[in-house]
Amino acid sequence: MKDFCVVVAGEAGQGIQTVENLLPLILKRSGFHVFSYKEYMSRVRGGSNSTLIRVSEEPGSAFRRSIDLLVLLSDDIKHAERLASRLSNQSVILANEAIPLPEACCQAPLLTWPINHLAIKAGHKIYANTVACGIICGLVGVNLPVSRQVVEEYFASKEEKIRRQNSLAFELGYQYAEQNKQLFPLRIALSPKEDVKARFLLSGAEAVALGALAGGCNFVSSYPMSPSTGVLVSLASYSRHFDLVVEQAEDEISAVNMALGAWYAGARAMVTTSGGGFALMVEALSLAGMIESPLVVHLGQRPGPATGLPTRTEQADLFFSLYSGHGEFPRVILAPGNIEQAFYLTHRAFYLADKYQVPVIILTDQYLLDSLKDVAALEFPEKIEDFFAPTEADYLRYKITPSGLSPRGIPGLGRGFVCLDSDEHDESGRIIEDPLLREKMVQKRLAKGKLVKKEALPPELIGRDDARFLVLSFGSTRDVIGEALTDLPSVALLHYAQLAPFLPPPWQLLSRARRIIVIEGNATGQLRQLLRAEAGLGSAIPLIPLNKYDGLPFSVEEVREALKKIIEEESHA
Amino acid sequence: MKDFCVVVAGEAGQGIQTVENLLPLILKRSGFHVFSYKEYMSRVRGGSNSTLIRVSEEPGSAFRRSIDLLVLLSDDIKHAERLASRLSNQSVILANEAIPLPEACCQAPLLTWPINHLAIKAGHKIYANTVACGIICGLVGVNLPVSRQVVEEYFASKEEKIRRQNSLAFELGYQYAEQNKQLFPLRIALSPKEDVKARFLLSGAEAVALGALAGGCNFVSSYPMSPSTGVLVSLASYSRHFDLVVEQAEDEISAVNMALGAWYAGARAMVTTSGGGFALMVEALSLAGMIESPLVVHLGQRPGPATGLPTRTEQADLFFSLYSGHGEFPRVILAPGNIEQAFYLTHRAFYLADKYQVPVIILTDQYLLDSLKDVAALEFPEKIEDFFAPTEADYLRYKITPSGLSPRGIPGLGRGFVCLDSDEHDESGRIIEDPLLREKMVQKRLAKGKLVKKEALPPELIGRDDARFLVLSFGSTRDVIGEALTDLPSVALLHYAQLAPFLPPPWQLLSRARRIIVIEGNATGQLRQLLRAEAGLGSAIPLIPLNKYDGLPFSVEEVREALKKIIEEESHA
Amino acid sequence: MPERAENLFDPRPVDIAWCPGCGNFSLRSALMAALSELQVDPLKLVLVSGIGQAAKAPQYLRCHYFNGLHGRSLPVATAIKMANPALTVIVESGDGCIYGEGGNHFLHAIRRNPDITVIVHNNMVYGLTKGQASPTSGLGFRTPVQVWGSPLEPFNPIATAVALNASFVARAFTGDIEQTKEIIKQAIKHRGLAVVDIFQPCVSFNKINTFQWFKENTYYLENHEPRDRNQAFQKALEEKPFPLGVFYQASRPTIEEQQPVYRHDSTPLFRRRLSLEKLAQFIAETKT
Amino acid sequence: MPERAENLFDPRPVDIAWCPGCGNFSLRSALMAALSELQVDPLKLVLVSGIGQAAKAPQYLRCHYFNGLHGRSLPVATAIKMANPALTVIVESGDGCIYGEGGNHFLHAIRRNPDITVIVHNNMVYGLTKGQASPTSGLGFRTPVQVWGSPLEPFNPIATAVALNASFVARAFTGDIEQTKEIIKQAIKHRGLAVVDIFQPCVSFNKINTFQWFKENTYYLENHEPRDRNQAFQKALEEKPFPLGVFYQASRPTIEEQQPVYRHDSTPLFRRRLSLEKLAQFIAETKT
Ligand SMILES: Cc1ncc(C[n+]2csc(CCOP(=O)(O)OP(=O)(O)O)c2C)c(N)n1
Ligand SMILES: Cc1ncc(C[n+]2csc(CCOP(=O)(O)OP(=O)(O)O)c2C)c(N)n1
Ligand code: SF4
Ligand code: SF4
Ligand SMILES: [Mg+2]
Ligand SMILES: [Mg+2]
Repeated sequence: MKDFCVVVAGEAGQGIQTVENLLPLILKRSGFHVFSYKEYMSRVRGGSNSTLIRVSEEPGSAFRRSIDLLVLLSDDIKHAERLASRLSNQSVILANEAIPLPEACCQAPLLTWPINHLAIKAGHKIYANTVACGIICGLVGVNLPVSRQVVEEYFASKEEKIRRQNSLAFELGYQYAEQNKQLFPLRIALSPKEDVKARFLLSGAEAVALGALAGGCNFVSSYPMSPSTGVLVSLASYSRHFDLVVEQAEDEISAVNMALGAWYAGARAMVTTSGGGFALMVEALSLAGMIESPLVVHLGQRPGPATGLPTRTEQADLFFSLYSGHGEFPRVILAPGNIEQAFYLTHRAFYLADKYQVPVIILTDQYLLDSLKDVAALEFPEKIEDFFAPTEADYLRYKITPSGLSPRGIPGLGRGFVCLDSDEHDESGRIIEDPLLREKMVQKRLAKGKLVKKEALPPELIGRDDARFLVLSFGSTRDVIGEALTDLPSVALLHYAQLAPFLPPPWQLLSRARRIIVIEGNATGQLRQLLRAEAGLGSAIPLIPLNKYDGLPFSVEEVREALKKIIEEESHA
Repeated sequence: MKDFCVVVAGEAGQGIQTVENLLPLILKRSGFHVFSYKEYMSRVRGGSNSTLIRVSEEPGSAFRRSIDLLVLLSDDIKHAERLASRLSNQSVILANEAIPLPEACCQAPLLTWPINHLAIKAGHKIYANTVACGIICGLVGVNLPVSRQVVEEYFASKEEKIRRQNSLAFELGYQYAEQNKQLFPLRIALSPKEDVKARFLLSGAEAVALGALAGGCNFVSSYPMSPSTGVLVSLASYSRHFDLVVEQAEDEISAVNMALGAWYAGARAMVTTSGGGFALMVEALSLAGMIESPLVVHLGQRPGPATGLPTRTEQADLFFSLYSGHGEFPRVILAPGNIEQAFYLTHRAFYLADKYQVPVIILTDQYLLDSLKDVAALEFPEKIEDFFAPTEADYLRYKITPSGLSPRGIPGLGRGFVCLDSDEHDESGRIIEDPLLREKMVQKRLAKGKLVKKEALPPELIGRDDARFLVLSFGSTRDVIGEALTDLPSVALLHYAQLAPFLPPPWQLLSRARRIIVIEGNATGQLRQLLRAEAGLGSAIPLIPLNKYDGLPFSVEEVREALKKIIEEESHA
Repeated sequence: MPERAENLFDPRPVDIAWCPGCGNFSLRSALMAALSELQVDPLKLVLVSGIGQAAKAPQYLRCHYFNGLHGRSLPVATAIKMANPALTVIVESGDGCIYGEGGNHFLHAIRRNPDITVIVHNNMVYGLTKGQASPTSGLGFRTPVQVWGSPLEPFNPIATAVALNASFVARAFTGDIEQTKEIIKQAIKHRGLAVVDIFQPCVSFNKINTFQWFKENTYYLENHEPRDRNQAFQKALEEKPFPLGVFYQASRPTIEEQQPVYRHDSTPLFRRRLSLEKLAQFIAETKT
Repeated sequence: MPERAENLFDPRPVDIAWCPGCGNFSLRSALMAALSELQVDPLKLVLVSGIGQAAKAPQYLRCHYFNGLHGRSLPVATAIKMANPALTVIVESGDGCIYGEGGNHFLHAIRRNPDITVIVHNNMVYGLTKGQASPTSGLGFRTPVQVWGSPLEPFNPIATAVALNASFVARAFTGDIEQTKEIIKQAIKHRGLAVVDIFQPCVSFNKINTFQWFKENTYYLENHEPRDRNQAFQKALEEKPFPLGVFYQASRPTIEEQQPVYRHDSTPLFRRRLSLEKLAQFIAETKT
């Protein structure tokens, strides 16, 4: 087994978060590639949460449905019940005691190892989570000294007793697993690789936050909202090390208006939110369009409408981000395909926002934000460029220029006045109602859309350029589809990491494809509709939809199965 | 001259509003068809405002650019300057004294009549507006006793002196015009028609407000915002006569959440707003989608982005209304083509919202709302139907049914509990996170979209069904284009009064058309894009755009000219 | 024998998503007891909430509820009361929901004075989103977002409500179910908008304002004249210990009773329907 | 000779869109005089406003301005001050804008206490949208929307600001340019958020609260101790006549001075740039 997928499940409050943070770090430091994703409920205690950890010899993993090992931290059968469909006779369930498993899980052998007993031995039942970490590390066969060090580091800020007992719990779990490995039905034969150790272990949320720093972000004003809060929390913690103003606003309206005020005064500001919070920001998005202010909005999608499923994933806010805000103005929408892109596109967002004086939306989702994996290197910008400039006494904020771009001044730098008006205005920023001037100003603003299009990222082709089956997708599905394709040489993926301005798919690819499949995490097929509207797709060759909207991410398996079915049907056609 | 177009211009505060209200009423009561439209600035005093009044023998007029008679209430030349491009040597300018006209207006003869003198004679200079009304009525030759009566009615609530002096001012103006008619260069030969007298004189705003009443509206919560405030003001005045709760909210968020609370408790609620206010409502729009609440939103468009041009017109919020709100849920968008449709579609909005438990947006604009005309009859609903029902003890608000529709109960009617949740929920309205149930609930909500599509209004064909030139448009442009077409038998108009759910244009029409022109009051061509996305248009035959975004409405003349050019080009092609 | 709910407002067993030890449980008990003792008819009772841990409360009661958007419970509740004054309407939500996201509605709902009860679970933290500062968090409160400690003046809901001339302003503490119940009863009985801010320890995310802390830092008002607005304000400024009880009460007309539609006829809107004949006649009379 | 502006803040002739006789003109004069006397550098001055008649004010001054959305001036101004504490930041907008649409920001900006001045043109009406009730409109105020007269308790900005512990709270009346100027000067000099509510007659839409009415219904505070919060509250409740002057003043740290970025270094953000090397190193150290 070169790819080991373990899920640890239990109730909120049982310390799954420790597993989630500790295990990947140990595994990566020991030289294993690791990917993790958390599935958790919108509650603080109880319910049923789980974290998935994939350990593999290959980098760049994605969400797999099928579970090799399920570790239950609780004897409540609801956890196994919830995950039953992802277990098979190839899976193993590890629990503290013989619990009456739901029928659906019965294929998978149940192994009872004394998790709680070991925890109590270490000092308290609550260390069951750390014992579980030890067991998993023992099974994978990670380097024990490395593990010990990580465990110590991880609990370093706790009081001595807790530190000691956690270390012991880990040790006991590790030893137990080592000693009983022969009883474990699966053969995990993963070999560590030296180069993994130097890789960065990052969550999607951290990648966005670090990307913001790489874009020069020095002001973040936001209101907490799952799943975007991780970005705010990460930035807040970075404020210990970098010059960064972090302000929790009273509401999202305040947050985004603060960001505009900050840009006006020369800062580089971002807000982070989810759909419901973004809904409250769209008036200000339109304001950014009118006053030609840069703005960076991170929009972490979750299933809607309304409060929906706060801690689950979906890709249903594409149209909302594309068309929200009254009136017409250009905008940029970037949708990172994975954690590396989350870093890269977030600093790019700052660059584009500043250079073209437009709002930029970074469209992620809970799946991307709450995933964690090791990445080789991060693509930094060459430099952090500021596009504002000192003003002269005759400065005109909205000077009409051939390109549509007027030099952006800021108050306190230069001899001119920087005057912004949310009403239609003249070059100086003063309110006007003249139809001819209005027309010019509309044209000026929209002209920037054409400029920024010149720097738009084309969709990325993964696979052969003469593939018979072409998949189109956007955002966080990139690596899941990418992995599904490794077995399917006749399929290629054309992945959109930028949705606005939108570049149509190259016609060569389209013309060679027998079937075009659009995979997206929503019910109505928004990318599909966009492809129709922007590229005229769907009239000649129909677009085959593959949609998911149950709150869970696409899995490698379900994408692979669906594509196989399409390939098969085509061969019969 | 069977169609007389007079514009009265002056500063805000000079009583143009009196002209606007008084003159159409006199004209209509005298048996003339009348259309009026106001162009005013976003200020209370000063600036340059004007009102256009078209008097004609035919019903159903629309905005005409070219002015027959320009009456200046002020000797500031800025008014003539602003309107210069709409004057020709066929026009007459009437002013109090010989003012130095801007060169651009010089073609039009200037007539100086002693407006101020007559006003002073009547009691005060401020009666210049009433004198002007009298003059215009004298020129048109309206029935004097009718006029007198309307003037008296109009000022009835004022104190005796003001009443008397206004009557006198009107009389003096009327007499002066009658006596000096032969000096007036234009021959106005309009004959009154008896049947006009019984017609209703309505503004767009009044039509929406009355339509709301006809839909059973009994609760309106809103925040003032041009150009939608007229609807709120009208409803407030109707609350003297009908059972209607009118609440001015602290902000638009409150307004729309109040409306949802009111529907929940069994009321029939509406909000009225413009783009910027609507932006603040989109979170609640998504809530309406999730809790499956009826909701009626009147969105009176004005030019954006942001504050834009508060008192001008545009059609740029089509996409915003179509795609706003996070997550996916069905909605209805109705865009009345004229004042009659504003009445009809507003009560239809209540019917559809209630029946299908969806939000309905009525998309108008400043042009439609601030126009006034006489209409023959209004299309009433057969009855005002309530779709809620008494509940049983085992009532489930979100019962899954084959159609997707669950019977809507209200608290206090029946023995069941009515429980709404903005989170994803089960049939009883309690929060859930189960993926399978989530999927079902998404399907249930979206199924209603298919149901409501069955009652969607198809686009309306005006003209021959084998026209060589087909114009597509939506909303308030209907009658302007309609009038432009009267001279152009080879052109037909396919007008959309419903944008969502959207019915594609009949292919027979499309296939017969040599040229397809899309006329819309925005810069980016939103209807054009919708036609591409929803009907695949634009790939075979290109869509010729005719857009306007300077804040002014399309005029009959400019539409006619543009179409003529297209016809001509085609004949050369 | 089927399990029987002890209290009329206790639904059949539900999975309550709160943490063991959370003050919300006591608040729920106090509310259910208050409702029972006042003999409120569950079928005439509407609970309105926003989003948050506190805002889940209506889900755990037998009643009608509208569990709407974060911050937006007050306009919803006001409109329900205006559309049907016969209903008993109670808002229940968190300090973040009502004083943070919903602050503007707090100001203006108090000005409107609908006859509703507003119960604020004040745990001085954002619970559901895992522990950021709320408007009532103390100066220097540290969280993963407020890594340097919150620098904002804590919001004083009692003083603000008194400044707004709220017609009933009280504070309770979940540590005393009996008194909390009594205060809630008074609030429900009060005619007009009643603000009840309830100290509620959050065991998971507020390690400063714990049960013990609240116990040590509160006392009950005595010899206090709740009709005296200035005295109420003075008391409202007191901190550590914070007074509990009814700070202020005033008689003010409610928004619903001032609606012209209800002046002569209290029939709720849903039982009235506009006459299309009357409308046609109105148009004919006024628009020709 | 070219026309010369009398005051440094008076731009070359502009078309002022206010109605003749409007109180806004006096307020503008008072503000310009205050700025001159305080020798504020126009190039360091930022005016922030929302939308409304009052909110047009910055357009008629020589200064930087951010004329943003209706109701949203306070977060913009707060952020400007936090991004560049060297600027003098003044918010100027209407009663509807700041207390109505922007009410939540009023609450929370006061809690933050940035060193800005908030001038509210209080004409007790919505001017720009042609005369609907504003939060400060009196009970029974009739308008085309409030056809039955407003039934809402008028918002008392002074009492509310005192309840929120605003660090400076004052009221002025445009009828007295000299005193208005003095109060504005104190407000600008004050370190922290200064609320200045200014009675301003709207000649077009408020026929109740006219110049005469304000004149007859106001008086200047005397022997008042602005450091006494309870006394300030008592005075804030006084009506007809309404006291004018400084009600309350307190020393509170500002939000910007509490930002870690400014603790040891007052350089505005725009003059600092993150080092990509440091970032790369940080990532290498913390994420491997
Ligand atoms: C518009 C919007 N913004 C943010 C959120 C995320 N959110 C949900 S609950 C909550 C705060 C909860 O705090 P509080 O109201 O004090 O309730 P508690 O959980 O402490 O009981 C937040 C920020 C949301 N659901 N909607
Ligand atoms: C979101 C939004 N809602 C409504 C409006 C319309 N609007 C513009 S100004 C205004 C009220 C103005 O009143 P106030 O703030 O008191 O200023 P005044 O005109 O009286 O000086 C309103 C409602 C708007 N521009 N934006
Ligand atoms: S997080 Fe806090 S408030 Fe929420 S249930 Fe747990 S203890 Fe209670
Ligand atoms: S409407 Fe009122 S506030 Fe506005 S300028 Fe005129 S008088 Fe002043
Ligand atoms: Mg809380
Ligand atoms: Mg005002």
